[in-house]
Amino acid sequence: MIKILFFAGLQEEIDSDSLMMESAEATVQEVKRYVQSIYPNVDLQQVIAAVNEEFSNGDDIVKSGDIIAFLPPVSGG
Amino acid sequence: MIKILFFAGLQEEIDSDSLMMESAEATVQEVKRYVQSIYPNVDLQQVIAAVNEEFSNGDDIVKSGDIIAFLPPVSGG
Amino acid sequence: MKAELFSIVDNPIIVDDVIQQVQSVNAGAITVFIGTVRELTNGKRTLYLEYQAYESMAVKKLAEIGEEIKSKWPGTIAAITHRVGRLEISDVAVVIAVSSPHRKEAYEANEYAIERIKEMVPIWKKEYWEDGTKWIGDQLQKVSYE
Amino acid sequence: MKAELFSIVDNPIIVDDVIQQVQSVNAGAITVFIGTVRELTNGKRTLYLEYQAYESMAVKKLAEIGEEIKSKWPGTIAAITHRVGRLEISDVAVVIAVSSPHRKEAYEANEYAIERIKEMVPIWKKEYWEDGTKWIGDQLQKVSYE
Repeated sequence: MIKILFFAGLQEEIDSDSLMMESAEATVQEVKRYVQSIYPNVDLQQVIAAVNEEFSNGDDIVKSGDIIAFLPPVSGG
Repeated sequence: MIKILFFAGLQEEIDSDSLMMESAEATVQEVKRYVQSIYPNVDLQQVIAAVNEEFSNGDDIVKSGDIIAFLPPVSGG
Repeated sequence: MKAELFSIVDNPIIVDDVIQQVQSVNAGAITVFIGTVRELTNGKRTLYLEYQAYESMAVKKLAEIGEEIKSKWPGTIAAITHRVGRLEISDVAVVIAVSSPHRKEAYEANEYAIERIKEMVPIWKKEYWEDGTKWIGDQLQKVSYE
Repeated sequence: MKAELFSIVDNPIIVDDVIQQVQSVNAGAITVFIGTVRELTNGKRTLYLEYQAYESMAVKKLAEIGEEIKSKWPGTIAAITHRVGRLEISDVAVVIAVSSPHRKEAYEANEYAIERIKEMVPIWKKEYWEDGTKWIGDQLQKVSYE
């Protein structure tokens, strides 16, 4: 089980702050595609992913028990 | 009468915070020479003068009723 | 009851508490940055704000900024507190305090801290105006995804 | 009972009082500089300090610095309080607060203020060490006499 977290505008669009993915292992990009498949209307283009509280790349591996957070785009400081 | 003020180390050396000079008008340099004549051992070389709370030059005129302050040298911030 | 040097709180920040955390007999200078809620931005009136953080990660990133500062400016001590939840106009959203033997380092390290917060700390704010709302991040999100 | 924006005091400075003076609904950033009495300077231990000011001139010069800041960084508000008399280690000697809609100006104006204080405000400090004393100025005394 991989735990997926959503924040800010993304959390509001999805109307939930988290989601579980039944998978032993997946790349960040695979998790993203999974979220996109469940919420097809949500724009994840600009989203940054953090795996276990560290910024990550699309190729990074997420394992069961990990927490992946989707950090939505922002429009400046 | 011109009022002369001393501060910090200069005030301690002179052992007084002020001095009156019986003069209707004098340049800053003349006031300085007057102080030097009364306190020959005090080093006024590095001293800055302020006339009525404004920094002044040696040629500036001090009139009776004015206050001239001798601001001692300092050794950094 | 010494508070954490780097924290996310949901109640009003006492500026002096953050300053106390960096005090030291070796400090000759303390710089403080206070980010407050401003009423007007580009002529548009804000009614209030709501801050949200990915709290555990935000605290970790704040502490990382503290480590960066310690290694870039040896002898400095930094403390950062960021508030989340609903904030009214003039409320304090973030306080950064840096102490240092000398002032130059205290200014530099403080400004570095707020820049890094906006780059790498997962905190967002939602602006509430009379005619709508919008989520705006503190992050510049220089890290690109994919 | 609004205190003066620029003042010399002979009792402890409440940092928060100085901050309050620059608060504004237009402020998004407040920077604060706190000059404290440091124990060690170049390895030498300070026991305590004594500050002396040419008070009326010092207040006037502090206000001039405030005017300079207002014209260089429009929209900023500055307040400066400097303490005189005997100060112990860690005591606050000077507090500079600057508010601004945006942070960059608040940092710049604050650092400008402390530099100008050291250049043109007639305040001196006397260091008391175990083996002696010495008057040291806040002024750089760039103005030359004669």
